[in-house]
Amino acid sequence: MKSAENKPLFVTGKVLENRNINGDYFEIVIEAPDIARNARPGQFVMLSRWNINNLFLKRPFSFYQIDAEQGRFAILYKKIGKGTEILSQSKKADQVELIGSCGNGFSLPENVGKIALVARGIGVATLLPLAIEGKKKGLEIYSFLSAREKNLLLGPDKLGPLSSHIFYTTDDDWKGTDGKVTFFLEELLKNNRTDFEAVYVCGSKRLARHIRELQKEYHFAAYISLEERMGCGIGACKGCVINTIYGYQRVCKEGPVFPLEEVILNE
Amino acid sequence: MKSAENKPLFVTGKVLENRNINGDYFEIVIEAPDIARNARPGQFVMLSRWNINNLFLKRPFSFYQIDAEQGRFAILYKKIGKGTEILSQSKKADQVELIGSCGNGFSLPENVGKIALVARGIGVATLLPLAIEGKKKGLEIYSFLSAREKNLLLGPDKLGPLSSHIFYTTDDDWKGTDGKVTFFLEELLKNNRTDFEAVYVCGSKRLARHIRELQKEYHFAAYISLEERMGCGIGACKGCVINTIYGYQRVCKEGPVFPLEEVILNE
Amino acid sequence: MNNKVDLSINLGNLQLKNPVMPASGTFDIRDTILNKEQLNSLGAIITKSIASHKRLGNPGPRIWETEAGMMNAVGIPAEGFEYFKENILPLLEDFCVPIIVSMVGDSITDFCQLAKKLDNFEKISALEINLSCPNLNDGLYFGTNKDVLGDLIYQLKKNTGKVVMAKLSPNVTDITEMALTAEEAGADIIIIANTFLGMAIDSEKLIPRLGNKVGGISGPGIRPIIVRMIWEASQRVKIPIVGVGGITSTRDALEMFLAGASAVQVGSANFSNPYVMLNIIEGIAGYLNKKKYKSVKDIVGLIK
Amino acid sequence: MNNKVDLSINLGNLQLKNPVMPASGTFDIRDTILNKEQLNSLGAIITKSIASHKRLGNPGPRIWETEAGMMNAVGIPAEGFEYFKENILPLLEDFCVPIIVSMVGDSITDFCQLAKKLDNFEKISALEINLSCPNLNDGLYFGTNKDVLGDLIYQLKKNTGKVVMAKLSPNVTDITEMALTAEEAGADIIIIANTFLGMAIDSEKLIPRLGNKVGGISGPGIRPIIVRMIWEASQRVKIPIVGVGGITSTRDALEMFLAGASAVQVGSANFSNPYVMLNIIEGIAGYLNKKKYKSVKDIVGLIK
Ligand SMILES: Cc1cc2nc3c(=O)[nH]c(=O)nc-3n(C[C@H](O)[C@H](O)[C@H](O)COP(=O)(O)OP(=O)(O)OC[C@H]3O[C@@H](n4cnc5c(N)ncnc54)[C@H](O)[C@@H]3O)c2cc1C
Ligand SMILES: Cc1cc2nc3c(=O)[nH]c(=O)nc-3n(C[C@H](O)[C@H](O)[C@H](O)COP(=O)(O)OP(=O)(O)OC[C@H]3O[C@@H](n4cnc5c(N)ncnc54)[C@H](O)[C@@H]3O)c2cc1C
Ligand SMILES: Cc1cc2nc3c(=O)[nH]c(=O)nc-3n(C[C@H](O)[C@H](O)[C@H](O)COP(=O)(O)O)c2cc1C
Ligand SMILES: Cc1cc2nc3c(=O)[nH]c(=O)nc-3n(C[C@H](O)[C@H](O)[C@H](O)COP(=O)(O)O)c2cc1C
Ligand code: FES
Ligand code: FES
Repeated sequence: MKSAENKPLFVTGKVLENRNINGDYFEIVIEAPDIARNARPGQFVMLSRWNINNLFLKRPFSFYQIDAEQGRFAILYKKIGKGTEILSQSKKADQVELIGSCGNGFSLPENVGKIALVARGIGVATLLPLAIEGKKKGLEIYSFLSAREKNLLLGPDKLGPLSSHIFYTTDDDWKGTDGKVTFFLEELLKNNRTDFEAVYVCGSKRLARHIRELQKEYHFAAYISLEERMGCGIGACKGCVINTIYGYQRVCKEGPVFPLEEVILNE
Repeated sequence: MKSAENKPLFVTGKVLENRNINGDYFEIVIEAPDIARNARPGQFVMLSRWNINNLFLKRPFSFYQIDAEQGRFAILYKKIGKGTEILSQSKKADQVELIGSCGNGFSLPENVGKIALVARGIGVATLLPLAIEGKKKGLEIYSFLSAREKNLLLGPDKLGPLSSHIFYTTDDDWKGTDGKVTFFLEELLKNNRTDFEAVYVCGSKRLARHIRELQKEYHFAAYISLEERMGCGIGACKGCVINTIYGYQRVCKEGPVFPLEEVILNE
Repeated sequence: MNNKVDLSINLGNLQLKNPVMPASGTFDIRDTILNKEQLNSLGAIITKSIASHKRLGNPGPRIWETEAGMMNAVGIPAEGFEYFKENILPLLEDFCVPIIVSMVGDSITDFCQLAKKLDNFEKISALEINLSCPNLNDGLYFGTNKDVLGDLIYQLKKNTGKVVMAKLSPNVTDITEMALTAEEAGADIIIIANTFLGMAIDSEKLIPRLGNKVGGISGPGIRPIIVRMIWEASQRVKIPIVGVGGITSTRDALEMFLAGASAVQVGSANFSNPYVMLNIIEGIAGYLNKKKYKSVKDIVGLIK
Repeated sequence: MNNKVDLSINLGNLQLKNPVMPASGTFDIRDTILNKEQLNSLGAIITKSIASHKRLGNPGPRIWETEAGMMNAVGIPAEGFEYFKENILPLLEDFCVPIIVSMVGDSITDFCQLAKKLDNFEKISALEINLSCPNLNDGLYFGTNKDVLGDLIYQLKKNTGKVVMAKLSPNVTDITEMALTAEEAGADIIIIANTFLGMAIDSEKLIPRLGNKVGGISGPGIRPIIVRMIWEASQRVKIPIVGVGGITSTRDALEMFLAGASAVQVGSANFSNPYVMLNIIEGIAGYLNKKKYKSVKDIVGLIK
């Protein structure tokens, strides 16, 4: 993992735009130069657009797009509960409170070659900045997207131009054996003998388990970005642990990106 | 007191208008035909424009204007805390939850004659509908208004046209001995030997105590509209008591209007 | 839309057609927005705690809103028995749901005498003992001392044939111990729980927010403590448990069933939403349907 | 703008330049947003509870947000003494405010041995005993049984010359009794209190929200109970009380001083607002100024 060079900051950000993408999905653009400047793909912010007496905790969100020069970043989020409901009502010029950037981001392979990005649902939010950076670096990107329903499939528009190949399945109308988008990855590994420098997965433990199986056979580097309920987001509360081969690790501090083989994925 | 003929209803109302009058004062107009139809001067509603998980209790507000035909009423309110802060952000077409009408309203004297309305600050909200009804009945209205600052003096514009005489003082630039607007009332009673059928007071226990003194000497009927923190607004929780010569009485049920001589005003 | 699911539940000898009822002191049959039909659709109807003799209650302010709930220091301004008999009982005759009378007393004798008098009325199904109103010094005593608690219930049972519901205080180190004591002494039903004792101070005026200085906390802020207490006690006691404290929605009520409560009472949420009990009854039916349970009994104590 | 008001307070032998410090477990010197200057402006710095040997803590999920606060079932994944000495203590050398080390133990002997080892370090000003972490069965034992509590403190004092701060559990019937017991046994300071034991259940998935099933509730929802406990205990105990539980603002902190606390700790509010302690220190000064008090000592226990 690439370590955050700077410790997280606590700042006020300004909403530049907030729009409904489709269904319960929204994209919000926030101006916060001090955070945008140091933001790395795979890192996240703790955000609140509410008073502590309204909702007690901030909520973690990955960077979806980072524009260090303009001092802004975007978040792609799904409305699922109280916090994201309030967030979805954001208007231009609203203020949000931010702690960030938090956690360790993705590392890209040293070699120039192929990488695979595997995302389910909102997981694509976390992988987009990685694709942008990978593309800049001259890597060839294979994208594998999955979602519950066709109209909830996020990212083809953004990831498409960055990817040399893009694959997707949806639960309601899937392609590929057993509906797992990772079967396409398996096919590539098996038949074409395509070599991947690294595989990155976000948004599904089920897909991650499949990749772990493939990894055992084909020996590529693989990274998973994980989510856990968070108190502080900065490592202080020890609230966000997941189980790894090294014992409990904090998603906010040792993660959210972990080498796939270190994570104990059962449950 | 005139008893509420109907028991309170629990309904959703629609905001027609919400505007800042001056400083922290706002007027909101709400459409709620079932409530407006039975509303009487001196009664109030329990209102929320928030979820129970945001603010736990509804807030009591007097009717400021009642339009039974159009099925709407207005509230004049002062932003003082969390609830009124949220209320002040109301926009046209917002929904509010209402319990009302609550409590017993004012009774007007049987005889046609003079009545005096004494209000401090936001207290004028409670007395305006009484003035309107009194005027309709052919009563001659003397209004006595007081406030902390000149620009917070509410009601002269609305009460003026209804009153034959209007008096006011403010703490920052008062007229009349000792700053109490009730000294004007005392003058009238003393010098002009003006007879009042009834005196109504709202918004100041200090003024009420003065009126109580005058009442002992000049023997007019007097009524006070009181405020207490409320749980239910309908008499169920026994939370809103004040001390009277008959023991504790509920402001929401036996009040909010009480004969002045029955209320124990110390503290 | 809802298929027939069975909402009925038996709390010992008390048969309820559904497991949702008001909490004492937050509901008054004389002052309710609900109409007769709505009242008859509740699991039971309960009275504000009554006493043998009239009690005044505490000076105001009696109410203070907290961050997720409220405090009250009403102090049980109870009607005496005679007033209750003349003015309240007749109003209750009309209903076809079980009537529970909540009692408060100054001493064991006082409780027993009141219970004996109430025993004469056919219409009353159960007596709820308010052991724990934290606003009375003597009340706290019953609720937090297990010997006194046991003795009270034991004596009380000798004076009444009605179902006895012991409403425990949550202000204790070990709720299970209190629940077991009540069970052993003969209580038919345990209610967990009354309010937590709290205090708030006005730093501008330099006085307590409540006239009585301290008061009982109700509402969602304390619900997790109540859920834990129900869960703990239900592992040990055999008599049914009624859960109360911080229910504002179906989801909140379900938590209590899953933790081990056979029925629930809804208190201060009635103030904000007078229809909340009706909504919850419907919500439970909807949940059972969706989850394909036949009866609310199927979810009681599912979480071990 | 603020005239000179005196924020300093002595908690027995512990001298603080102001009465605001973090609560154990919600703050980590290794993981804080505050810079050195900001840290040096706190009343004290405290560690996450440490143990003689490494402890893993509970399985996830460890966090659940409640209506006015949160629950945690972190379970004290404590560093062992050696790790603490090598890796944490050196980081604390740098600061010019008192350093308080929070300790957790499995037994009286365990606590005593750890205290003895910590006694050797000049830099440590006080030892806080976590008597009450409700996530450990044995921890609850110390905090809710007064005989064990007394014995632990008595033994501990024989093993250390440091100031001993007894952090009580609020999950008790009578906080005053526990506070008096701690005082008698030799505690220098009482902290009221650790978290309330609670539980939340996911009615969709039919599992507890926390991996450990139950967890400790913190945040504003329980503050009124804590304020009441401080108020009760402060009428009886003579040693200083530190208040903790649900402070999110200056107003909340003032409540505790007025109720009888000489200092406060701020816990989970740091998560939402990492500057909250700095804001409160400034806020207290502003309040004292406005109200024309010369010192924070003037408002401690003003409400009787
Ligand atoms: C490192 C990280 C990055 C994330 N990035 C994104 C993103 O880019 N876009 C996006 O839509 N979502 C993202 N999530 C999930 C997002 O944090 C949750 O959807 C959000 O917290 C839900 O808040 P709520 O109040 O709407 O839901 P509620 O269910 O009301 O929240 C209740 C509590 O549970 C927590 N919670 C609920 N769901 C999750 C979850 N999946 N992960 C962690 N905590 C949760 C909340 O933070 C809160 O404390 C990320 C989570 C993590 C840990
Ligand atoms: C019968 C009655 C009629 C009223 N009519 C009006 C009116 O027409 N216009 C107007 O501006 N105000 C009126 N008030 C006062 C109004 O209810 C309070 O200003 C309002 O509740 C403040 O809520 P908040 O959340 O903004 O304040 P907060 O201080 O945050 O409220 C905290 C708690 O205290 C209660 N509270 C605070 N102030 C009062 C008060 N003065 N009386 C009763 N409870 C209070 C709140 O209801 C809430 O439970 C009336 C009060 C009563 C009892
Ligand atoms: C205003 C008020 C008055 C109460 N009066 C009584 C009472 O007379 N007897 C009693 O046993 N409980 C009384 N209670 C406690 C409630 O019955 C209930 O136990 C408590 O409010 C917790 O439930 P809730 O969170 O749903 O309100 C009262 C509660 C409130 C808020
Ligand atoms: C995530 C978390 C971890 C905690 N860990 C500890 C601990 O290790 N030792 C301890 O004595 N208290 C611990 N506590 C309790 C706090 O120190 C404090 O007593 C409690 O949170 C109440 O204060 P608050 O409402 O300000 O958060 C912890 C609390 C939280 C929220
Ligand atoms: S969220 Fe606090 S340690 Fe990760
Ligand atoms: S507010 Fe409940 S009785 Fe008056």
